[in-house]
Amino acid sequence: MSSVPLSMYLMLALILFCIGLFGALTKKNAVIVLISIELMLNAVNINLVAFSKYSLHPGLSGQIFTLFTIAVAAAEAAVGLAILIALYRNRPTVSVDEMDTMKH
Amino acid sequence: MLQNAWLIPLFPLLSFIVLTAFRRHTGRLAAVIGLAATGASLLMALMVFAEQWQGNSFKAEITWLEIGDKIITMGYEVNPLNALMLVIVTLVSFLVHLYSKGYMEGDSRISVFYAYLGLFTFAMLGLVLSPNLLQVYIFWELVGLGSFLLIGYYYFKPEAKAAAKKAFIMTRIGDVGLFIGIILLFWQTGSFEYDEIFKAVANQEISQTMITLTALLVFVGAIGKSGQLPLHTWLPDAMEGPTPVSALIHAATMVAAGVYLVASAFPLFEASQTALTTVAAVGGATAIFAASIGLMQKDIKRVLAYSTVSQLGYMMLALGSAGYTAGIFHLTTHAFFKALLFLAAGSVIHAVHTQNIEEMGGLWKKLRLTGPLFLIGALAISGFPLLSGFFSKDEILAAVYADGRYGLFVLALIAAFMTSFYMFRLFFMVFSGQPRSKQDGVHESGWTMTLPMIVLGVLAVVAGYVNTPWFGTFLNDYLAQGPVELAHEHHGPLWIPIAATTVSLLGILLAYLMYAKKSLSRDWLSRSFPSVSDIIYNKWFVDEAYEATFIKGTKAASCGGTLIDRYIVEGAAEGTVSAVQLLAKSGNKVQDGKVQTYGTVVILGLAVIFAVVALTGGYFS
Amino acid sequence: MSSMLLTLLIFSPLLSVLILLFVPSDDEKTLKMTGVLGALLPLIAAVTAFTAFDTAESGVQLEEVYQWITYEVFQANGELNYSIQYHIGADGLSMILILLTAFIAFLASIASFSIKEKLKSFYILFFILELGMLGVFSAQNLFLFFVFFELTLVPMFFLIGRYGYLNREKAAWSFLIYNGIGSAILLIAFVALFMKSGSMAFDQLKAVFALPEADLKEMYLTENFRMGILIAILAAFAVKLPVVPLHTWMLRVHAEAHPAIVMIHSGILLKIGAYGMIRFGLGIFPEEFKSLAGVIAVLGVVNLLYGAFLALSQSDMKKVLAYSSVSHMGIVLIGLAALNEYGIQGAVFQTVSHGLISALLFFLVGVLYNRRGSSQLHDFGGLASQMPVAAGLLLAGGLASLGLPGMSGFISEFMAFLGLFEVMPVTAAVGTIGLILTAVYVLRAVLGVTFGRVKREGTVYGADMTAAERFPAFMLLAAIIIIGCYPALLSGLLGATLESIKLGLGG
Amino acid sequence: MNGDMIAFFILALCAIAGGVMMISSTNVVHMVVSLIFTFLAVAGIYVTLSAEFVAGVQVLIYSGAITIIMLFGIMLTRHDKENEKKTPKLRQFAAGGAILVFFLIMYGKIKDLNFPQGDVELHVDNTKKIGIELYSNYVIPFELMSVLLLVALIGAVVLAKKDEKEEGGGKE
Repeated sequence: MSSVPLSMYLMLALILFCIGLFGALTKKNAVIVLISIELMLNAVNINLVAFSKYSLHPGLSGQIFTLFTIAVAAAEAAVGLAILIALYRNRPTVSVDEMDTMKH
Repeated sequence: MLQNAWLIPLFPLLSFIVLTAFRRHTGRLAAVIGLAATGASLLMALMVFAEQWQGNSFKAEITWLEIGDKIITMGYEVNPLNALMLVIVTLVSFLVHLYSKGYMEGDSRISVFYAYLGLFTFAMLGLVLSPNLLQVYIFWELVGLGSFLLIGYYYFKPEAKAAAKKAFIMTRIGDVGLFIGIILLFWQTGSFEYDEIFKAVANQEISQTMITLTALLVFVGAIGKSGQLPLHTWLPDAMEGPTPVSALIHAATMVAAGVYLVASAFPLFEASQTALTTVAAVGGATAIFAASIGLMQKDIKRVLAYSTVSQLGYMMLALGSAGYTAGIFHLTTHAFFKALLFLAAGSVIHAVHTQNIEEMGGLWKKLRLTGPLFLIGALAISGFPLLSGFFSKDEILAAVYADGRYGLFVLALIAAFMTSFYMFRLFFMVFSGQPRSKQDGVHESGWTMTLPMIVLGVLAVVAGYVNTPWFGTFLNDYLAQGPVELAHEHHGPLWIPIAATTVSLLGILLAYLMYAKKSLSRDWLSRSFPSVSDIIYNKWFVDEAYEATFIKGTKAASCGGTLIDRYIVEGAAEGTVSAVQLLAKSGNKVQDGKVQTYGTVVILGLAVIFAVVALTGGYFS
Repeated sequence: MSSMLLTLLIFSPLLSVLILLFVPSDDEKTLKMTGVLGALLPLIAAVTAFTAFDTAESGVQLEEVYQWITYEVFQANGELNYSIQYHIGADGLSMILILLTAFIAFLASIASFSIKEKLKSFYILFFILELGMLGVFSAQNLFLFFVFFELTLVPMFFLIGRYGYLNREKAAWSFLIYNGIGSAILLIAFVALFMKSGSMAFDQLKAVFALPEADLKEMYLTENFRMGILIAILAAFAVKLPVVPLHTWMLRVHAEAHPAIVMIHSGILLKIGAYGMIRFGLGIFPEEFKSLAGVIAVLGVVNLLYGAFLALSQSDMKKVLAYSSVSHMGIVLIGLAALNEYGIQGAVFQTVSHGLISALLFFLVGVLYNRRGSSQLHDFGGLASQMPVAAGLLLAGGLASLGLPGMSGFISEFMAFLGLFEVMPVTAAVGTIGLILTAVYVLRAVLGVTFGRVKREGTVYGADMTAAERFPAFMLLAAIIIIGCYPALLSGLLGATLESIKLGLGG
Repeated sequence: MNGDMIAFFILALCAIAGGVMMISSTNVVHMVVSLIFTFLAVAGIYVTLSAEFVAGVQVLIYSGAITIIMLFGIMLTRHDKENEKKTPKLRQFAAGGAILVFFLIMYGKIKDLNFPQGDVELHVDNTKKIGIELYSNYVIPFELMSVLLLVALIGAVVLAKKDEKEEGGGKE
């Protein structure tokens, strides 16, 4: 059986999550922002799978939850990109900084 | 009868209520209502006095307020001292009511005047009947209210307004002293009752310092009410009120309340030598100080007012010298002859319509009744032999001499000299010589005005015989029955009355030479010592000094406070507001519509919360 | 039926609100009548409640308890059952203030006749306000208290902002912000208390904090925690009272709001501050309150003197009265700081007496303002000649305010100082200077208006007070004099309640 | 240091390296490619965690589908470097700082966290077991998920479709 401690997995997930978060907050390009969000979701998935193995009540729930997350992530990616395209058509840019209609 | 003594103050109260409620409808009836009420009070007071004379005392109380385990009562008490005071107050009040009917004739607000008089009489009688200090304080203030209202009776005159305000505030300063004194006594003895307090003092349950302190604080109250130094300035100004009011309140009754208070709390004072000395010293100083001012005043009522202050100082001096009877005795005689003098002065003013004595003169022939009556009063106050003032003054001088404060004794003698001088200066200037201004239609007043003067004139002559070294000391024996077992009799050496008489006769003589015969120049003093006369003429600049210090100081503090309020307190609030606005503006910048900025702020907030929780360990840990 | 008495009393103004909804807003006469009758209703209910009240009993009476909100919380030290009840009742203190509220609200409804516009919404807000005030005084748990407390803020905000004078909106905002901050602090304190002790009912809280020190430690109710909560509560009510330097909002409200509103505000709403301090400060944290007594006494004296000094140089009558309120509230603090029966009774008397006196004075100022269009002192003078009744009432009110014996103000001043002299004679002695200053500023203002000559020729002020104006004024004056002459009326009601507070203080 | 550990470290290193490359790269296509790298490494991690099925799904969906969608997105939009302004420094620092604090605190909290490994044999018949679970316990969420995907599909099509009228209006 695996001898890698749980904290290692959590640490990896944490690092990936932080990278994704940083990207989502600082990158200009909307596509990259979406990709960063995918990275964050991945980090969460690692946690879920890790906990499904290492926990007081191990079981498949974590893995199944991960599957659902992946499905939602796929849907999100599709819709997100569709919105992006729609936006791009109105205003030919993908820079997040110029999407500030919320201000008005 | 004694049980029903509580009715005595109620008649004037009733008159006050009726006259206030039916102000519009009473009209000329007002005087009748007032007279009926005070007449009833006078009758009852006489009956009470008669019964009391046989040696009965009475005290009744009801619970007024319960606080915790302490019960504060209200009630009334009849003892020798206050039975006497009852008669004096009701008598003078009745006479003044009668006199006012003539004097105030034609005033449209006559019913208000009588209502105020009723209120005052009620309060004064209540004060006299009070068995405990709290009740004394309550009526003490109400008396002040009556005085305030009557001084301000001519409300449209700015002087009257100022005088009323001054009277209230100056006496209020004294009252606060009394207030503190009463409270301290309560905490020392657990009661407001005279009896309990005296018992505690006698049993030495209170420390000596506390006795002195409370006695002095009570005395501060008396200083305010009786116009003693340094709170005397309101009393001369109070002459802005109608003259009958001056006679009743500012000569005979209210201002004597201070003396009465010290007398009724006498055991407290006697337990502290310091307190007695203070009382005597203040009294003596006031006596000569006020007398000196009286020498140069030009307003007939102001001369009398300073004379009142001076005579009250005399009474205080007597009490301070342990001359209990002497003080009360002088209070009684003074009530009569000073009321007489004021009423006579009112009669003069009524006749000539001026108060300035420089404009009077030669009235002796025109006012055939007022003139002699004024003379009787002046003689009585000067201590002319065989008149009432002679005996009471003699008593005071004997008491002071016996007490051994020879400095004060000399002061008292000088004051006596000044008294007779200024009284006769007044008399000669008003009645002798030729008129100094045009006087048309000067005639004697009607019977309502002269009758009270005659009654008081008679009393001013005979009142002295209640306590003389020759016929017996009735008053002393009478007062000795009271709870205050301190009515000492002082028989000074024979030379004292002789000296006093000589001094006052000298004063009369000097006045005669200066103002009637004019063989001495009237203004040698102002010519030879201009600065001295200037100081005296301006009343020692006391008012000005107060103006410059206390009033200016208070005003400055008030303005300073306003500035603090506006700029510091309000400024702090405004500062907070602008700080918040600044914060809001900078927060506004974050709301730039960009998702990533919002996200950053959210993460920042999360980080802060995490940091706080991690560092402090959380609220519930 | 009698068990519902207090609820009926509190919610009786709602009936008038309902009726008012159906009255057309231009029918002034009906509106006024509904307003007055509607305000009479709670007064009748309050008097009925008073007759059902047993003055000899010390506890809370006329109690009503219904379960309201319940939930459970798991905590480290086990399961805690939180429950909030609808719990109202009245002890002597509450009863007095309820009566005062109903009385002054009734008179204020008459005083509102001078409002010409938006009368309908005025009365609706007015009755909601009255509901809140009655509720505040009869609530028996923190939650209910807070709900009613907030309920007074909102209508008051609109009443100030819509019906006042020139700068009324600013005044309304000041009111809302200061009081909002106050109630936020209060809310935090209440919630903290609730979370730690698991109860919101006054009597349970009282019982909890009377436990021995060790038990309190067990519940994490440390000394610091208790002191912190007490200070928070006192601070919240200090805004309401108000205590210097948190008083500026009150000046604005008094200067800008309509007189009828100021009557209510100065007469009752300020008293919530005093009530809160007594109920929560003294009632729940007696021990901690004791250790703060010195500070409170000093604050009281500062309030007294500060208000008095500033009242001295104001040129606006309303400002004079506002500062005099600051000054008089100092006496409440002085009485509380004494921590004996005398002082506390004095403080309660002062709340009642100042309620009546300031209502009277503000009402009169309103009457004068209607006549003259100004409340500046220099616009007045010689009132006595043209409006003798108004002048007489103003003088009487002024005298009551400066503590003339025979009127209610004296009793409260006297008892508060009597109490404080026992424990802190020097502080109290400094405070007595305030008594002199009070006389000075009251006379300055009152004599300035009534005495002297009329500033302009002719009939400047118009007719003397009408019957509708005289009625509230004379009622108030009568109440002032009755309490002043026979204070046992009030103290009888209070006696038993004070006894229980005294027990809390440990003798 | 056994085999598991070695495998974990290599995979973790790949994942983190991919992430860092994605962040630091300037070319959009490079970014996506480095992300594929990460996704694959994560799939490997799943395998070490006895989740073969999830690993497979990860490869199919993330490395396959989502990456392709992203590439399409990139191709359909314009990306001139000159046009791109720099992110404000302040925000970058604020975000970086906040994330650092977050990281450190979380690190402190999970550093010593360890649960004993359960004795359930997750890797045995993993796919079968997941299938059984999905169609028994989780059947409702599963069906809901299909609805979600359908909605997303239709939504994406509607959003991305060229709207003739709007185009003609020329309105912002």
